[in-house]
Amino acid sequence: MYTSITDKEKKEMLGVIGAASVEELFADIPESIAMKGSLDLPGSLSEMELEAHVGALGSMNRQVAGFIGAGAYDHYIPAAVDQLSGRSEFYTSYTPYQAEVSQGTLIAIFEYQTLVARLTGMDIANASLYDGATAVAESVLMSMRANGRKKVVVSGALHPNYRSVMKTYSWASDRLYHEVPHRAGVTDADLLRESIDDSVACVVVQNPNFFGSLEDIEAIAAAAHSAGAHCIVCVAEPLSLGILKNPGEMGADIVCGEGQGFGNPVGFGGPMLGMLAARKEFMRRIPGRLVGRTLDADGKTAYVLTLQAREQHIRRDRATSNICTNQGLCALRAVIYLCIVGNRLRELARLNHARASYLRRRLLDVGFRKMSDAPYFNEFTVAHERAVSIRKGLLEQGFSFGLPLGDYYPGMEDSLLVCVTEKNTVEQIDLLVSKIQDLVRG
Amino acid sequence: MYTSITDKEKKEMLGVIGAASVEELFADIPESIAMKGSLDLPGSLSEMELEAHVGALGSMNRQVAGFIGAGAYDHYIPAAVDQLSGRSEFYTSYTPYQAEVSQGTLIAIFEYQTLVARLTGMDIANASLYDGATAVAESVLMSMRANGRKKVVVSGALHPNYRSVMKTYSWASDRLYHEVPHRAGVTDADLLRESIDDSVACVVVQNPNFFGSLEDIEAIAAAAHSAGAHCIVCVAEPLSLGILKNPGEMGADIVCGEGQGFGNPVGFGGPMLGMLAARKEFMRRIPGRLVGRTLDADGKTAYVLTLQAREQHIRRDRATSNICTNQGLCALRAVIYLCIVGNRLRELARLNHARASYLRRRLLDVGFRKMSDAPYFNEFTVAHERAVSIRKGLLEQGFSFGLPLGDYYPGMEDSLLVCVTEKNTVEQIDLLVSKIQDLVRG
Amino acid sequence: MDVIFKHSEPGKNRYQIPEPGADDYDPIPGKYLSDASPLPDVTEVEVVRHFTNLSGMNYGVDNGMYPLGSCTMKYNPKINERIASIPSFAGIHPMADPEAVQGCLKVLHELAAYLGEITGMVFSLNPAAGSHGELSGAMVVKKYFQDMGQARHVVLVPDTAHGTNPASAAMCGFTVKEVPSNSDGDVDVEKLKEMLDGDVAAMVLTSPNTLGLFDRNLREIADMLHRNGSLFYGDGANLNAIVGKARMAEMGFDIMHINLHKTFSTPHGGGGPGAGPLGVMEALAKYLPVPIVAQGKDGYYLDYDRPDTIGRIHSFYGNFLIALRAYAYIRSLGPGGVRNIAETAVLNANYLLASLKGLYHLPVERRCMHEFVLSDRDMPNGVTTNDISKRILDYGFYSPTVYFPLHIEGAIMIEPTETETKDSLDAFIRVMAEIRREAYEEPEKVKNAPQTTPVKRVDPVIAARRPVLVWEG
Amino acid sequence: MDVIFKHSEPGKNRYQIPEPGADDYDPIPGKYLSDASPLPDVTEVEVVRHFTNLSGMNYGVDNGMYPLGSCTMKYNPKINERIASIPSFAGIHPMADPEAVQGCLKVLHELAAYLGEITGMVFSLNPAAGSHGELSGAMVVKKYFQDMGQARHVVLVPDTAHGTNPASAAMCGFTVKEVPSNSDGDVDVEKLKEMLDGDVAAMVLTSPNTLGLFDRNLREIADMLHRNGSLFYGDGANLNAIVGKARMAEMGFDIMHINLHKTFSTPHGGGGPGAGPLGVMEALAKYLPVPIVAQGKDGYYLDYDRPDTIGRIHSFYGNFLIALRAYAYIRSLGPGGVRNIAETAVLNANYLLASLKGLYHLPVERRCMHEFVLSDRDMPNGVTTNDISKRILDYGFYSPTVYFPLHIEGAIMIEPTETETKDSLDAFIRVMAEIRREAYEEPEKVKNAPQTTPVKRVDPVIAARRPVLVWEG
Ligand SMILES: Cc1ncc(COP(=O)(O)O)c(C=O)c1O
Ligand SMILES: Cc1ncc(COP(=O)(O)O)c(C=O)c1O
Repeated sequence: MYTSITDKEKKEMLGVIGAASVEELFADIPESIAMKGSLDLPGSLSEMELEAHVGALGSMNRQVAGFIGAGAYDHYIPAAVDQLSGRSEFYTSYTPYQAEVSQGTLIAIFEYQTLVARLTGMDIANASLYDGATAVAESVLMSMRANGRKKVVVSGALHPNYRSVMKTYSWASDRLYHEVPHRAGVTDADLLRESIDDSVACVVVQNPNFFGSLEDIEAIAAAAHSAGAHCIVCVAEPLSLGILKNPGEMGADIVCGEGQGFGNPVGFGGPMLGMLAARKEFMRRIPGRLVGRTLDADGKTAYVLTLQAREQHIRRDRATSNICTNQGLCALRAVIYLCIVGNRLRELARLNHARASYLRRRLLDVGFRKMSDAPYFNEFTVAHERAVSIRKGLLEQGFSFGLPLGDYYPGMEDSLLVCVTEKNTVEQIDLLVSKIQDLVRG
Repeated sequence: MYTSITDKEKKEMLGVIGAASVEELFADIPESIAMKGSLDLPGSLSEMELEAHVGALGSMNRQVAGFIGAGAYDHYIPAAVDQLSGRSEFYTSYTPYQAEVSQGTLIAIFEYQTLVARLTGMDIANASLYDGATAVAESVLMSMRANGRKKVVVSGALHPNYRSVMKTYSWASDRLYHEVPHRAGVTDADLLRESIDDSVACVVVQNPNFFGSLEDIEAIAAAAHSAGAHCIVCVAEPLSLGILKNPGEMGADIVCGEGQGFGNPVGFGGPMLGMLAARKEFMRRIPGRLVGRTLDADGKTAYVLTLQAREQHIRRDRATSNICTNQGLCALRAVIYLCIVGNRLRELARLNHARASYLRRRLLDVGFRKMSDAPYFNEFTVAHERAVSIRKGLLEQGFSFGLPLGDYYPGMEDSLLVCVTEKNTVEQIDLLVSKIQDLVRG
Repeated sequence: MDVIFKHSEPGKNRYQIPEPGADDYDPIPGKYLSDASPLPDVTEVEVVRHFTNLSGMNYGVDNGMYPLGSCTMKYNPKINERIASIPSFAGIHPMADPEAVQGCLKVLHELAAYLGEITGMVFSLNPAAGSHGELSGAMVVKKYFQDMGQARHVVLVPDTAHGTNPASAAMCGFTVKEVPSNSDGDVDVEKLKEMLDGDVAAMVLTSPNTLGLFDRNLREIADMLHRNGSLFYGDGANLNAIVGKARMAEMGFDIMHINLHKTFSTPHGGGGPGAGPLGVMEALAKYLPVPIVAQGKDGYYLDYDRPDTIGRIHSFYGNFLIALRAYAYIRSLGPGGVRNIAETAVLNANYLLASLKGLYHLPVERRCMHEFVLSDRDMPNGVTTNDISKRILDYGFYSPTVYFPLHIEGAIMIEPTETETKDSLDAFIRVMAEIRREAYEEPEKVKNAPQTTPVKRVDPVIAARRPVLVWEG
Repeated sequence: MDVIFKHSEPGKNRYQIPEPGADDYDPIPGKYLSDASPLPDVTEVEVVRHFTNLSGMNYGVDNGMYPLGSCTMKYNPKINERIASIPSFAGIHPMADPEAVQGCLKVLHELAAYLGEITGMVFSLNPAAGSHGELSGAMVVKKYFQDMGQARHVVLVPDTAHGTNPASAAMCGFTVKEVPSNSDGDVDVEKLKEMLDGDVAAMVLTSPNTLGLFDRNLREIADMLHRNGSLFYGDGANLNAIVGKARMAEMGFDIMHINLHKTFSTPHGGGGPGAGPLGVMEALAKYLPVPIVAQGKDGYYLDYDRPDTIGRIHSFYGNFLIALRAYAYIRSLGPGGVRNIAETAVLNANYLLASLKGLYHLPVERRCMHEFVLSDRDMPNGVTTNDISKRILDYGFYSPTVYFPLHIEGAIMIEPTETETKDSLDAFIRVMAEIRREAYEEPEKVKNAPQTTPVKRVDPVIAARRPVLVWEG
């Protein structure tokens, strides 16, 4: 228990309150509602019993050599990220309402906004959203608020989970959702162009896309713009921004996606880090918190939450979003990560690509088929008629090899989406390939 | 690398210095001495390679269910201890020379001194020494400085490593060392009394002693005092202070020993925490740092290193000790631990004893012989003719069962010094015993 | 303090990236690549000092009392942080095979069951925060009426409601109508009656409400809604007051969310992440967002085969590591400890209320639950709630929530939580008394506050007038 | 701030201890037991706030430059802290079987080899700090002459020496005699010559010395000592200046220690722990303290079978987790990085020296190695070194070492270390220039410093006059 009021203190306090018992303080809860018995929960555990118990649960999970990305990227986290984000002034505070004692959070978020804007090639970025999927959904709603249109055209090579979430949000907000299939792992540009007309608010495309392939963003943006629609680029693997031309340069109006890969653990999928950046015309329509620069009473630079008129606690049902609690600590981790790795991010990105490509070549050597010749970053799709059984064999040997795509794309039961990060050493890759060879042969 | 001077900056700096190159700054090192080639060290590792490399070294160690104490006690460490002692203002600072920006360390150490003094029943305590062994050695030297005598009488039931260190120190400082053997695991009171005369500065006895048994400190102290000698009590398992009568009450003049068990990991034997407490007449003779209370320029309470005239940086060759860097962070961990566990330390101590006793009973049931009937805390000595092979069998099954005493006490090859802490659950103990049963039978 | 970018200088950063070790690869064609370098070039020690010193400009629960009403800023046990960093949880990939993630699935499954026991509802842990829970709850309402073939467009929200309540409803296309409160701080049942018609899909109510009061007409309201065919949504942000004392289901709610970061003590992270599990009565369970963690004969699995679901609402399965902390918290407390949360939270709040009500105006004269609302109505010399909140900072406390709920002018919403000691409550009372004295005798001290904080009073107007949202060198 | 004891109140502490689960045991007889309760009764949140806020009253390397001469307060990489907390090291018992601790033994064995490569000597890692290394070194000297059958009683120590040098020698029964320095800051060789006789067992010299100077007569001194049959002890506290640039063995030292917490960047922990490995030339290796980690055909083992050893000096094997950090540091730097330590440390120090020597009196006009000593000699208005050191705190830096070395009146010993950026060096220079200006124009500002620190100038006299060393309520 984390309370401390002693019996003596309780008596004193009840005296001040003028109540005979703590029960009396609950008098407004009608008899009919008040709980009679005790909750049926397991008994309390001491700290060390709890740690042992949870440790045992953890060991029900299997830690394996992972070659899966698909929206959650297992990058190495420098120790400084843990140490600094673990400072309790950061993680035990809340939304920086009282700016005077929250400059730490405010400056960090201002820096985060700056870095996200720079990396995406946008003018502004918000202080975070929940995750990649909701960031896409919020981007679409923002676009629609801006141009008053109601239809979104979505690439079929957008992460299937993101598409699911967007469908949910579209249905709920009475918007129209239209999906353009991919062709051999790349958004079908012709079909896309055909689906865009002046009822379309925006086009959403992921880059690198779900299959790992790089899209022709310039062409897609041009198609969107020609119909007055916005081009929304979703980035699920933020490390790709370290090496690829940024979406802004390629014509994106809004860039959104997943920032987890920057200094946050995969954590069974949460907490993640929803990133949202946009051109400056969206400044007053963007959802979520924004930190801005200002002055204090002495005229010194200071930072503060700003443009709050967009937000629910002021604008209520006409807010740009309902979001309140966001993923601040994940954004803090991301900004620390980006400062530690700093301008070496390119080198890290190059490493990821090189090793991914190395594995892909080896896989083609041992009989896998490639899905396409499109360039890719650290993830790619390959197929093998015995993909399922190979995967199973590998799992037993401690390798989590690729995501089977059959659940997401009927007909692609033989395909695997494979990811390689800097955590996968060349030795590990070679070992994987030799095991695959054994399984292919055996 | 953790440096950051860029080439441009280097040039600028050399300009200010008026040197043509960095090499020039090393001009005072004669050619004949200056290193020509490069050091023959392994190449540099990136952070993630380093972590993987060290992780692999770690996995060359075997983590087992441990039943060994013998001067290092594997107690559970509450998460708050790690979190708070991991605040870098504490661990990246040094000896609090500049009191105005070191009140954090100073107050914590003042609290540590207070708690050590209270737990041991002494008037004062210092800010820490290296470990239990050197704390004993320093205690003896302090006693000798106080009464001008040159001989120490040491119980044979003092930790063998501590006795070795004391022998080293005695030899080096030209003091006389006399050892009194134990009888059935307890200091031989008669022999002890006989060895004490007015050449003896002090008697050193450990409680609970190395075999785990409780000594009759009152009798030993009386014997020492009757010859004008000091009684020094060494405590290797500090948790015992949570339940046992404190050494001060039983007549000790100086209490020293090992504080690791309070919130510090066993860490392959270091860093440990040398504790030293004494009656107030030793105040100006005690070695090591002392923190005292004072006032600041505004008359507010503040804390500062005090009685520095005792120390080497002032008194040099006439200092009370040569110690400079101590084990401050370990002391900080101890004080945090003692605040978190707080007055529940007794309950924790009781738990340790109960489980140890439970195991001892089970062992006697399955054929082990007890060494004595003396009461014990969480450690005890038992013997079995097949002790060595049983231990070996258990190690293969992941149990580190007791310390074999043959190396320390010739003739005790069959004896094991067994320790039980709160980390050893009853289920684990039962499992151990059943495995022992199998081994005894098999 | 300077932003980190000011330290950037080409060549400073020495962070080492391993060699790829693989030179046999397909290069990415140049047209896809950029060579801009948008990231700072700084050295590790600068980063460490920057963020260490930034943290010194922040105030968290670990620094002292944080009586931010409605936010339940209680102590976050350190063991839960240790647990959430265990690699066998933090390192588990969400797309890994089910047989490799049984530990994670078990935690989610059990936690959902505990929340069910505590509230009487069935839970999905997908929502990433309270308002995400509200949003998915609003979707459940929408789906329910779609299935019923009823076109209902209105969601009722009391004037006391948190801003996320109307915002979440609006995101689902509902028209939001405001229900007034009566002078006792309860919903005005007469007015409510007038507003109820066939277009009302649901009403949202926080229980206890944002005045910290348990609505005495709650069951009556529930019955009215149900008779009208409407659903009753319970905002569980204030569950801290009633956990172990009463169940939301028995109060008549059909749908609710819980803010795990409040009642179940996961840290607020400087703004997040939290988690907002969505609970519904059994009959609505089929609408819950997918996936749901289910238990089959081969172990736990993620169940997507739920044809009536509103669909997916999160990239994966919600904020798992937050759920893990909440799980650990509940396991550490046990049933007695959980009930003790509410009892002590309510005791602490009433003690503060009783001690402060003579000093500041109390708009609704009632005992409270876990929090209460004062106002600046009676302050002399033009001293405002904002002034008071800034002056509190000078005394080393965080400030209460201010200007919410909106219908109380100059609201000061105080929630001590159960983890505050009597010592700190007493210290807070002394500070509030002193500020009142200052307001009368030395009002400038209050109006010019804060003076002892890392920066002086911050001007929000300048920020909004010509917004600077990114550093531009 | 209050001591934690002031918060103690019976019944507050709710820290839960597991049930023993074993009721079948032998109770300890009552006469051995106590029922006093000397520990505070406080709750976890109070402990957390107490120590969190205490840390806010501290200043570490992570807060800013810490130019404490002789102490080498460089940046401590965070990865090393992570590594030192790995359970497969931190959780290993020192008395476990050798086959279960091969990882620990390998770390010790390799680190000793690296230190050997860096210095040219053979190492024991047993000493827990620099002065512990010195003490065991003095024991080696003693043992050596005992074995030689020579009674030599004197250890020579320069006037520049750190206090631990004479203290360590004295603890081994040696008579300490002080050797003066000449005006260039080198040992006065003529004087030394006069002092050398058959009673001189050894001389101790820090290299570079505590003025931050590389003694230009070093080889000559070594030869003189060796011709006299004496041993030459090198205090390696300043190894940072020469690591990778020159080896202590080649300078003529026979014995030395290294402060791992300095050169190899293990954190100083608010006073410790550090580690002080003892190195000796091959011929003296047999005297090293036991155990020595050796490599046999079955793996690594602890070798106690060393008949000439001075014996054991530590409860176990020294500060293993500190050695582990140093190991990690060396592995992360590699040979180039190690050499870069010295080069950058010396560059930084000389840059500071060149920038400050016009502002403050420089007793010895020479370029320096990794640190240098200024003095308050030319300060106007009675401004002292102490005043300057306190004023530096006001500007957000830690202060240099002051009043050491002893033979320089009002010494200000400045060691920036290699991990400081040029920005922070420049900021320090500006501060020192400003303080000089203040000393002339506004001396009271300096004399009344510090003003911005958590407490004002602390009075050491009151503390010593009637010492209060424990809290008595
Ligand atoms: C009453 C109430 N409802 C809803 C919310 C929204 O919850 P969240 O911030 O977790 O999205 C909050 C908290 O901020 C609240 O106080
Ligand atoms: C020159 C010198 N020698 C010896 C020592 C003693 O080392 P330690 O403090 O590690 O015992 C120090 C440091 O304090 C020192 O600066």
